[in-house]
Amino acid sequence: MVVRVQETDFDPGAEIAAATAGREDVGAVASFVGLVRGEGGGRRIRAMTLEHYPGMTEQELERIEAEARGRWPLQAVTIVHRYGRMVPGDRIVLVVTASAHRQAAFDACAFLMDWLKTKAPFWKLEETDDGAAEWVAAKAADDAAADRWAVTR
Amino acid sequence: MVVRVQETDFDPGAEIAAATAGREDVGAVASFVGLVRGEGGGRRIRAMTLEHYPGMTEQELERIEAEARGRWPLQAVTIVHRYGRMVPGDRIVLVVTASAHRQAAFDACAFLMDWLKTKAPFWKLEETDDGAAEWVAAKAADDAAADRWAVTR
Amino acid sequence: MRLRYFAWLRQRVGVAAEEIDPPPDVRDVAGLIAHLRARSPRHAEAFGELAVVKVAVNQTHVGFDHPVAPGDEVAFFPPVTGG
Amino acid sequence: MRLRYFAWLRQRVGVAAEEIDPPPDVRDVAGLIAHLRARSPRHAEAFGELAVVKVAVNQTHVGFDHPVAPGDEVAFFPPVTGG
Repeated sequence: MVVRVQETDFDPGAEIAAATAGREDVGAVASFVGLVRGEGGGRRIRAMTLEHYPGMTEQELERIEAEARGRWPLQAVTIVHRYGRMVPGDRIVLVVTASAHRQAAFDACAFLMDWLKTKAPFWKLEETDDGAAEWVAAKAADDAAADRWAVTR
Repeated sequence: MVVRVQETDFDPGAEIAAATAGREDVGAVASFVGLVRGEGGGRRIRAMTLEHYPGMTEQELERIEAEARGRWPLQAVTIVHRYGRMVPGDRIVLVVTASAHRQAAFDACAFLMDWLKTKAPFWKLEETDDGAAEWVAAKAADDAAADRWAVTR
Repeated sequence: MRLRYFAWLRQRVGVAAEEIDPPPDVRDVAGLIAHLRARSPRHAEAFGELAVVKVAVNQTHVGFDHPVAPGDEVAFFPPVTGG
Repeated sequence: MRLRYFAWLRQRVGVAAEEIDPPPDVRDVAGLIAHLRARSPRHAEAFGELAVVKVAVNQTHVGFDHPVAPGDEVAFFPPVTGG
């Protein structure tokens, strides 16, 4: 089980390989990579900066990782989330889930991503091409996605 | 859009990177890797051999890939499926889907995997530790998973 | 007409493919199967359990009532168990 | 009591963290916010829109009725917008 909050980039292929290395009981590895898009709400995005709450972030990520392992039979879970300034095309977040069967791997991966997008203590500052920098407001669609899972905390 | 049926292994990290290379409109890359398990139906599996229908397989994979692109707004889809003899821990199949948003990427990836497990013309021969080799029978659970999507062909 | 067999159907028939020239009264898949059953004991055994035999004509899944004609590629195989 | 601010709350208050020693009648988050609003115009502005202010006490999300005590770490931030 790997939970990391870091400023540097990560390697999805290496993380996927590490989740199953030396094992013969994993039949399914689902993964998700979130990237910075060059466009948001109709505006060109030049860069974005993710601020987080050091200490609380790691604690919350470990808590939700444990929750996912309680809900699905998972042999491995990896969560890597970056903070700091990133430009379009950069990787932001990685979730890898490994299970014997694909449904558990897919569901756990989607669950963790919905949670990360709506509950993890990260705040996004977007810089547009005109030089303006604006804090992104929370999206109702994301909250609805997380509410599917009935996570109450 | 990449569809390949091959005997050799593949590199998930390289395929994920290729799906988004040089793009700034992809916010979400979902991927799935299926692997050979060392156990199946309570028996130790020493190896498995996937037989396929050359020509028809590629055609069917391209058709379902087009179907996924028609259902979800996808910037990239990669399907790599191996055939031949593989041992526990080996990678069998890879699906990568890239979209602006995570729901489309996740749903398309799960859709393609459900289809590959139930409709793609592959047949699995399992070798158990006692030297026996047996053709695997189709699973009702897999058919139910594919039927979720109401794919009629 | 080119016939192809996969998985245990291939093993039971004993060949992966064969060329045949069925009589003109073989007009659909069901007729072709009846013809093949009479061809050899191996064919008869391979086509003994039709509930688990699938067919594709010219690389498209079809039902047993689908027509077959000279020049077609007709493939027989068990339900798929891929990935 | 250690206060921490994130995102636009940090920018409006003007500091990322501060140590304060609130009067004894400050017993919960709501009371703390009332105390902070009176502290400076920047604090008053930061806490102007309470519908979009979230709070964590000792790194756990809580409601405005949650007690606060000397020694607590109290963090204020907007709704999260991660990943």
